[in-house]
Amino acid sequence: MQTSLENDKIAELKKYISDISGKTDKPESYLIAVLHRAQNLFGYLNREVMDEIAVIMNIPASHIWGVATFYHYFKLKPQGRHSISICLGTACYVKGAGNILEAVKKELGIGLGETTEDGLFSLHEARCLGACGLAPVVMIDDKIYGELTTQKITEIISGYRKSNRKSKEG
Amino acid sequence: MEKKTIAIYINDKPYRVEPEQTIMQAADKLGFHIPRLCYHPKLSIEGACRVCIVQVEGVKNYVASCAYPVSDGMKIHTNTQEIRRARRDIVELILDNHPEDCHTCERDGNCELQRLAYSMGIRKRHFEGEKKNYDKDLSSPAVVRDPDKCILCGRCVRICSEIQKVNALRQAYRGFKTVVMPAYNMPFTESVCTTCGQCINVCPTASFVEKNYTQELFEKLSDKSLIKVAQVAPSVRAAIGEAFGIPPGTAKEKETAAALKRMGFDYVFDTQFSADLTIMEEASEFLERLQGKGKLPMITSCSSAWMKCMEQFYPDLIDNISTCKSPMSMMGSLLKTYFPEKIKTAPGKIFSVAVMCCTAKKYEAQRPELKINGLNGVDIVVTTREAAWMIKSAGIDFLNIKGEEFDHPLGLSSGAGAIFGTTGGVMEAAIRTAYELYTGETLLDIEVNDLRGLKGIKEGKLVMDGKEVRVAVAHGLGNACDLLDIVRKEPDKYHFIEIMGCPGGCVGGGGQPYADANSIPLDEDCLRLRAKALYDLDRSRTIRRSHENPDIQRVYKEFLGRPLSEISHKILHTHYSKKEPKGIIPRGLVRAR
Amino acid sequence: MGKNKKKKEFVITLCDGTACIHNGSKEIKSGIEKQLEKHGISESVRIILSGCLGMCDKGPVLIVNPGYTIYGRVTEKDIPEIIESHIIGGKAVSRLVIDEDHLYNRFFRVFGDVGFFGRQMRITLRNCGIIDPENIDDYISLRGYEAIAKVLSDMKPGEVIEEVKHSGLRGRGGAGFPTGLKWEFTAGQKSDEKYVICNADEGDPGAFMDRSAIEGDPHTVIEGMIIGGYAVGSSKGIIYIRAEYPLAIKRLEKAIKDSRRNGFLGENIFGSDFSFDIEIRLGAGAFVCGEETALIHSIEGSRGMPRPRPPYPSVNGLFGKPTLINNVETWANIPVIILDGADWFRKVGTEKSKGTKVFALAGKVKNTGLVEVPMGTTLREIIFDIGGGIENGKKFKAVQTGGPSGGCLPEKYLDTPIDYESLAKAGSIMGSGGMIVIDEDSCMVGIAKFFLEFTQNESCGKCTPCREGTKRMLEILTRITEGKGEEGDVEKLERLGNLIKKASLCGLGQSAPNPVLSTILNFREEYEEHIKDKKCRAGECRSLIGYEINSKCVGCGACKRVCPVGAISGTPKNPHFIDKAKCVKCGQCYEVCKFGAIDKK
Amino acid sequence: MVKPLDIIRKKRAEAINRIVGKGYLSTKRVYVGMATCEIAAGSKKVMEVFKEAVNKGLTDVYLSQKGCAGRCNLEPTVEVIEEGKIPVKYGKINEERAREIIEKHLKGGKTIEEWIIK
Repeated sequence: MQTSLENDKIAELKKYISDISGKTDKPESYLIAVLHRAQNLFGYLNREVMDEIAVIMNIPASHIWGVATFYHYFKLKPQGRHSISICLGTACYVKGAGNILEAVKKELGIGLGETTEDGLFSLHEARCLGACGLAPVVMIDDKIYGELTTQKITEIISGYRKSNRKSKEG
Repeated sequence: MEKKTIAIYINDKPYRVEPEQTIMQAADKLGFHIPRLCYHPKLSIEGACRVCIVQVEGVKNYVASCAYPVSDGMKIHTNTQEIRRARRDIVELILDNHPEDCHTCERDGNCELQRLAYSMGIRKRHFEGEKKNYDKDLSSPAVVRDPDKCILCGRCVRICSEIQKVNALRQAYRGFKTVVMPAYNMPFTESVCTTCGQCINVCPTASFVEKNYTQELFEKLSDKSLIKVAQVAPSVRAAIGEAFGIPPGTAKEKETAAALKRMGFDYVFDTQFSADLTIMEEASEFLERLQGKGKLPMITSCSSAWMKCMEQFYPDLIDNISTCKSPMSMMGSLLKTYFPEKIKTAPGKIFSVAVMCCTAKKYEAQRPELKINGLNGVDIVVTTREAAWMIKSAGIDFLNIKGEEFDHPLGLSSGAGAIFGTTGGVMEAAIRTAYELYTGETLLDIEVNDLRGLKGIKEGKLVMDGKEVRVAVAHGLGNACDLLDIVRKEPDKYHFIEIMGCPGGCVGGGGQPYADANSIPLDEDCLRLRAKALYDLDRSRTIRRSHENPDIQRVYKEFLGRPLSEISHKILHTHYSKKEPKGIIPRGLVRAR
Repeated sequence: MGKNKKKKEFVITLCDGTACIHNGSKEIKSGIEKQLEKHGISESVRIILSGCLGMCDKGPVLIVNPGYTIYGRVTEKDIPEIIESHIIGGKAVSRLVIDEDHLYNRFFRVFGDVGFFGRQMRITLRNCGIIDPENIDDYISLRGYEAIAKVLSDMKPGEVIEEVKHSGLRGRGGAGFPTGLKWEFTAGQKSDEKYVICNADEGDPGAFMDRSAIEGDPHTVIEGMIIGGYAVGSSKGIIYIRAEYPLAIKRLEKAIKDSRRNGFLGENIFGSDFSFDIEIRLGAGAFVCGEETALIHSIEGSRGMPRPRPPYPSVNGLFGKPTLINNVETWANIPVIILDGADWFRKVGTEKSKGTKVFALAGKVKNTGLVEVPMGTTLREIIFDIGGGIENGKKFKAVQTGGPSGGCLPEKYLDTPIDYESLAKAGSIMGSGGMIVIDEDSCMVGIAKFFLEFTQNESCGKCTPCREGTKRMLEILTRITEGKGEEGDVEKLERLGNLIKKASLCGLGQSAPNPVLSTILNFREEYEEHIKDKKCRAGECRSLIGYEINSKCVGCGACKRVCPVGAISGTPKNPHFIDKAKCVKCGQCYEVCKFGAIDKK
Repeated sequence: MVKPLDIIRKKRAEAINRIVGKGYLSTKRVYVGMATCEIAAGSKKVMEVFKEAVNKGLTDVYLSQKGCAGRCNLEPTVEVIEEGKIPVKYGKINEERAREIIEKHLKGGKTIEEWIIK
């Protein structure tokens, strides 16, 4: 079953690329858009997907690798179920984002760019989420939590843990 | 007509220069050598190292002279105390993130960074801190990558993408963590790297070097139970002198043979001999194909980097490739068959060494399909650089050595064998023989000037008995790819194509001596002079056509029978297969950054 | 009652431009003050002076807020009537009201929020917060797409460029290059294809003007780009936007679609022979892509590494074609300049910096938010009048402008009028508009380190000074904050900083040392304290602080319970003690103590 | 050829008509801030409350969204513009407060002073 799903995704990616190629004489310039799409489909950019893109788009794999590693947005490893982004923008920094980061690291037992062993959380830094008025803020998946204290964020994380346990049991 | 000029001032002195050039170009012509590192005249402008900065009045920041155009009235300062200090600090910053192992580094004494640091007068260090720390990639039989020594000038990336168009290398990650690597940081040997070694040629440090076999070879040379046999590629003799301070352009043929014998080789043979042999087989194969037996255009197969490139990127053209082994491997085959028979010994006793201008030959020597009765035709390949080092290390006075002839029965070569080492040479040699085999008449005007020189793709026409034969020649994998893209579109355009993987052909191989302090790697003048040394050798020979070589005639008489005979096919020909290393892709777009 | 009184609060903004002073605005001010005193309502009316409001021909001008009633050609004699009728009676004096039909006016008519908005002048953000950004009708109803219609009806491309040049508009992305000149260069290139790019890769940590502008009023940017395309002869526009802004992207996509459907984008716009379309390209998390050439490489599908200039993008840009790149805020000014005219626009601002600038005001300030003020407004006005001053009664220490490329300015620069030149003179930059207020609780070495960490992390790695130099600077700063600073470290920072500034390839490197150099310039003593005395006066550098229990301790034991390493000892109701050897300086005791009995030293 | 300026004038008239058609001329207009920052502060839920009220029969109210006006620390913001009155802008509105605004202000005609941004 797993494989057929993957094949579906590959097919979708192929279609995305061929749609682009139909619209432009410079399809290779859409590499970043294609990588966005691929990450969207597969959760991260693995080597097989990048190889596939290389062949379809006729772009050297080394180039794709160079691009994928250049941009922080692209993830090269499987990600946890929830992505926690600690905003380290200036406003958050002066309001103590550093302490929030330390607390989260301690709580999860992982560093930036890492994923917890249970596969539940991945930890990232963000440079300004544009919610400076609520500083310090943390984004979990696409929800923003603002005006945090170390205690609040720990509670929020345990909340996620709990609801996950529940959904598992349920 | 007088050329338009503009006025510029360098260090307060007025000069008139042509417009539309960079400050560096103008300064070079006026005798101001601005220090530089990432710049290479054949590659796109990177502007990354910032070593070539100068001050321009009215411009707030320093400008990179390699990239900044001159303009009328521009006042440039190349050597103020301020700019000297800035440059020195920049080079210091590079050193701060570079291993301090000059004494044990392969490029000690031959390193651009070392020379630069010396010329900057760096005597103290101020900013030491964390250094990069990565593993060396020793996976490839030919090229070693050591990211710790990389200073990120990007020359390797540019030559690999712009000149060779292989795109094996790219900068990955960013900032302080930037590393030059193949896709997915996979081992070199699994990547699309063709092992051409041009990255080594242009690397200013020892971040890229060939896999060094010199110690292993010294071991074997002292093994009394083996019969040690060397073969020497044509372009080795055209360049080895440079490693000893002799200016480019002088062939050191007999000196090389003499030095290798003194080093401990029992026999020193000539790859030019097997080049002649290659011509016999290849010309015959071509004529067969011309008569309808096999695909046209036929494409030469001497260049190992090109073979890997073709198998990866042009597998659709496999049937167009000549089945002939390269001269090195033909020699290897004879060394494990004909030669032991001749001296009445077991093939396994023969230790076969090839001295090559080429790093890719190290890769070729390991190809399993080239084995002869289970033995490698060539056991070790050393480059011109390694050979020169061994000669020095063994205490042999190369500059004053008395030359010696190559040994028989595999040492005699024609002029045609000599020019194998330069672009167009294989085609020229093949024409000399093919014409005679086809028409039965001797080709008198044997110097084919259309196929000589450093133009990327050269074309020629030959009429044999009223039949027009269209030939083409490309050197450097990038040009080769361009030519083959034409072939893909117009399969009937040419009959015969010669391809050499390196710029200038083998004379520009990845194993040739490093540029000295006053020149740049792959300098075109240097390539031309090396080629000239080979053309001079050709002219100096009384025998200039492969089929006239008496040793060749003898080997056919005694062993092979005739070209394309059964035994020829068995030991001198090979086959190719589509290669798909992991992460490989059809050759794609080429971009500099 | 107190509340009611508050409700009647008014702000009278008095134009204090040269022309209005000439026409007697000083006298009017004292006149108002007298009248207010007479009626005993001085408390509920604030008078503020503003820079030129751009209505010099109708001066002296005063504006009464809320309601944004503009009175023109006011004389001293009119004052009593205005106070009695409007302020007390709630009825405007209609004979003096001038109906300036400037685009930005509507914003203030809607807002009753006088303290915050009274000092502002909303040109770029004129529609932000008052229209539904997802409804093109809202935009059209406020003269949206009239500017491009006007251009296509009456103006030749050259005339458009002249107008933009004449307006004095300068690039709002940071460097302040004259926008009109950029247009002229691009227009002057002969090419079969040209590109117009909107740089929306807002990456400054602490800046969100572009996000807000696009989310609040996407059509303005689109209209600006269409006008730009017409002026320089391009038919293809690209908006390069951060992938981190999904809502902005969504709104842009919708806006482009709606605009196309209305015939404002696409073939033969408004039935003319001018065609122009826009597509969106996403960034992928690289700050350096805000640099023009890096941005171009990114759109081309490559690593976002800058290249040396010249050639400039106006000559050799995207796909090697002439390319016009402006940032979001710059584009948003264009329709205003076209409709209200360059003559009007150039009246706003200072001599060399025209118009307004948007700032993202954040940090330790009461009112955080987005403010748009005329150039020439002082930092003090922004931070204290609009921003309401420092939070929690703390002391102002510095204001950081220009994000990671800018500098930290101490109190003595508070009266610096904001324009490109004055900020540069003070040692900072305008930048794209981040403005972070720093109070006494923040360590300036720590702030410098924070910004350098950012640029070091965002360096593309191409050129040596930026790649290697910022790393070394960061190492030095780190050891200073850890109490391992050495004599001579500040000098090393200066030496490296100046080198990186002058020798780097692109703007990122050239400005990366600014936060460090400006803090050394203005707060050198803090650096010295860290290095020599091993002290951090803000108490932020953990390695340099220690906790002690003072005589206020009542022995409640809260600190003892919370200490994770058992460094606190003591018996109930007796003063406790911290064992410094065991203390890991986590600060939890400090946070938990209700009696102020723990000192951070 | 019809001049572009004439086209846009016509389009503007149409646009205004459409807005009016949606109820713009109601005596009360309610705008909920819906930018990233506002949404982060919880404005989506606030919007839901107002939508629900309108769906459930709250009349004479024109409900719309808008971008960020810049009052970051007071978000989510809700603005009520009432005919003949000075517009008010409420700060830090949550679902509960939204319901109260509906009851007291929109239905009861009384502004809630302590939430108004001054």
